[in-house]
Amino acid sequence: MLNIEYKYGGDYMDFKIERDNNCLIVSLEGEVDHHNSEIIKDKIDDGIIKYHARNLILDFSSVDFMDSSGIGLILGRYKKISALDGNIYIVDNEKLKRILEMSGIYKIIKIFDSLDKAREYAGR
Amino acid sequence: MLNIEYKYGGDYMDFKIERDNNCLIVSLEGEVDHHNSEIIKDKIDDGIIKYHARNLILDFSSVDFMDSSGIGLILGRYKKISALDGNIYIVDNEKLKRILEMSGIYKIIKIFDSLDKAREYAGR
Amino acid sequence: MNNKMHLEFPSYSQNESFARMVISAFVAPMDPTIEELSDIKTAVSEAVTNAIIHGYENDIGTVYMDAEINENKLMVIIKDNGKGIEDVNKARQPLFTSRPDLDRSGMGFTIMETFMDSLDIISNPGEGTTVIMSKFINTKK
Amino acid sequence: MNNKMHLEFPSYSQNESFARMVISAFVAPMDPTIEELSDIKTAVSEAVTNAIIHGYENDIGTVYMDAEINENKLMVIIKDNGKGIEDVNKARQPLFTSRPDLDRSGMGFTIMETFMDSLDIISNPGEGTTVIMSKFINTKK
Ligand SMILES: Nc1ncnc2c1ncn2[C@@H]1O[C@H](COP(=O)(O)OP(=O)(O)O)[C@@H](O)[C@H]1O
Ligand SMILES: Nc1ncnc2c1ncn2[C@@H]1O[C@H](COP(=O)(O)OP(=O)(O)O)[C@@H](O)[C@H]1O
Repeated sequence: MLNIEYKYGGDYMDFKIERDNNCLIVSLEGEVDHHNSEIIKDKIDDGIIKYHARNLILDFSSVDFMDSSGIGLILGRYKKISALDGNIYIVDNEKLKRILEMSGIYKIIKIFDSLDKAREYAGR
Repeated sequence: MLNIEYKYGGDYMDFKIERDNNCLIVSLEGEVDHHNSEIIKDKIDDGIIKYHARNLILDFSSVDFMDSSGIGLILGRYKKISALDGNIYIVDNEKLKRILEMSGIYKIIKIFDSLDKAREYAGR
Repeated sequence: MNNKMHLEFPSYSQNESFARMVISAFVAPMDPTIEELSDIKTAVSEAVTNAIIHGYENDIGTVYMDAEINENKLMVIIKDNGKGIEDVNKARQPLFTSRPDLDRSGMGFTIMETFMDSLDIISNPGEGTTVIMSKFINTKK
Repeated sequence: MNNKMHLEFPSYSQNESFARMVISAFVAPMDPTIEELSDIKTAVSEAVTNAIIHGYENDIGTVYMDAEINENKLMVIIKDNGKGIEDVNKARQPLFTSRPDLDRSGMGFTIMETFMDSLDIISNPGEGTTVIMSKFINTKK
């Protein structure tokens, strides 16, 4: 038995951007597609500048759908933060492993299975 | 937030037919439309004959969608069991009140808000 | 917010639930209440069922569903190329059904009328039936 | 079990999720596993997104989705009348994208190919693009 969730306004996604010292933590929930990626992309980039973030954690642990737009979102942020000599970390989940693997993300970005682990590593 | 449930085989409905003394209890779950009504109609009518049922309880308490095909299903069974000098009782829920009201079902059939109450009444 | 959609499917009865799910997905961005969504699903279910059982009877034909969102107004059009309705006024009456043999209750059009804000029926024998319904969604925003 | 559907909608990006929900509702009677359903949704999302951002770019055009079930085989066709693809073989290569400026990853066709059993692309510059995908669903029955 499967469920489709209708979220407010038809965006099927919630997100939260928090600052934790020099770390920007972006938590996503729901579906990451092109439509939704466009909505959060600029907000993340603004956050990086505004908070002079040196570390960016993208927490996808509560994402239940992601297509290649999510890969584009990750790679785009990777480029931005790398240009600022910062680091990017990803929290994934079982559902996303295949698409992250396929697109080579695991080879260039460090992945964690929980936000706590990512935060601990980033704060070393 | 609303949910759509995909059930096995795309029928979006489960049902159970039980015999309790001279009472036939039909419990429905999910969506009652024309497609699904056609599936259970004959089974209920067979059950009435096979078990010489004098009382028929249609338990709609777990039904979350019903259109006028459900009204037709109820009225058709009402006619069948009345012709056999039997009685029919309905268990409804909040979601179905409007459509049952509109179609005049409350005027001709006794309605209960739980299966236990219907069973108790039928077993007097 | 404006949007529209056009859907065609064969008149198999299992597509009644498919049509309900499509309209649910289409109106979701309007953020309807559970009651509004249930009203729309029920009205669509009635119109699609009619196309399947009355319009095409024992044949398989194509059912057409068009929907449009204009600000907070939803319009849904269900069309078939089936046998059509001789007397639309009579057909609209509560409890009127041409198929009591199929356990029809004759409440379909009454439900569409009650659950939606407007209902128009265009039909001629041999030319099929078009049902046009609209409903305003209370936006909470 | 056989069935088919035809859907048309404007190329608004919010309709990417609408298309995913429609295909999910359509294949539900095939009783796919969660993985199979996720593969189909992802492939449809890629093809519809491409029609929206590459096919129609900054214009709003119509996206067409056809699907057909023949026994345990699903076929999905996504079509646009947009700008078309000059070199389809190049476009199919992993990581190739004409729009790195839009944060595209160039993985769309690769994902469609991997998640479905077959992928065909018919496209000519100025004539739009048609993507034809099929997948067998393991029936447990
Ligand atoms: N699409 C249609 N094609 C042909 N006849 C129709 C159609 N829709 C409705 N009708 C006619 O109108 C009558 C009343 O319809 P309705 O109020 O929905 O009740 P019911 O479906 O229970 O018969 C039907 O019995 C049928 O004769
Ligand atoms: N529907 C389409 N219309 C026009 N061009 C397309 C279409 N689909 C794909 N393309 C072209 O093929 C390229 C590769 O597509 P894809 O593998 O999905 O990657 P991406 O969408 O990330 O660019 C696109 O960058 C685009 O140039």
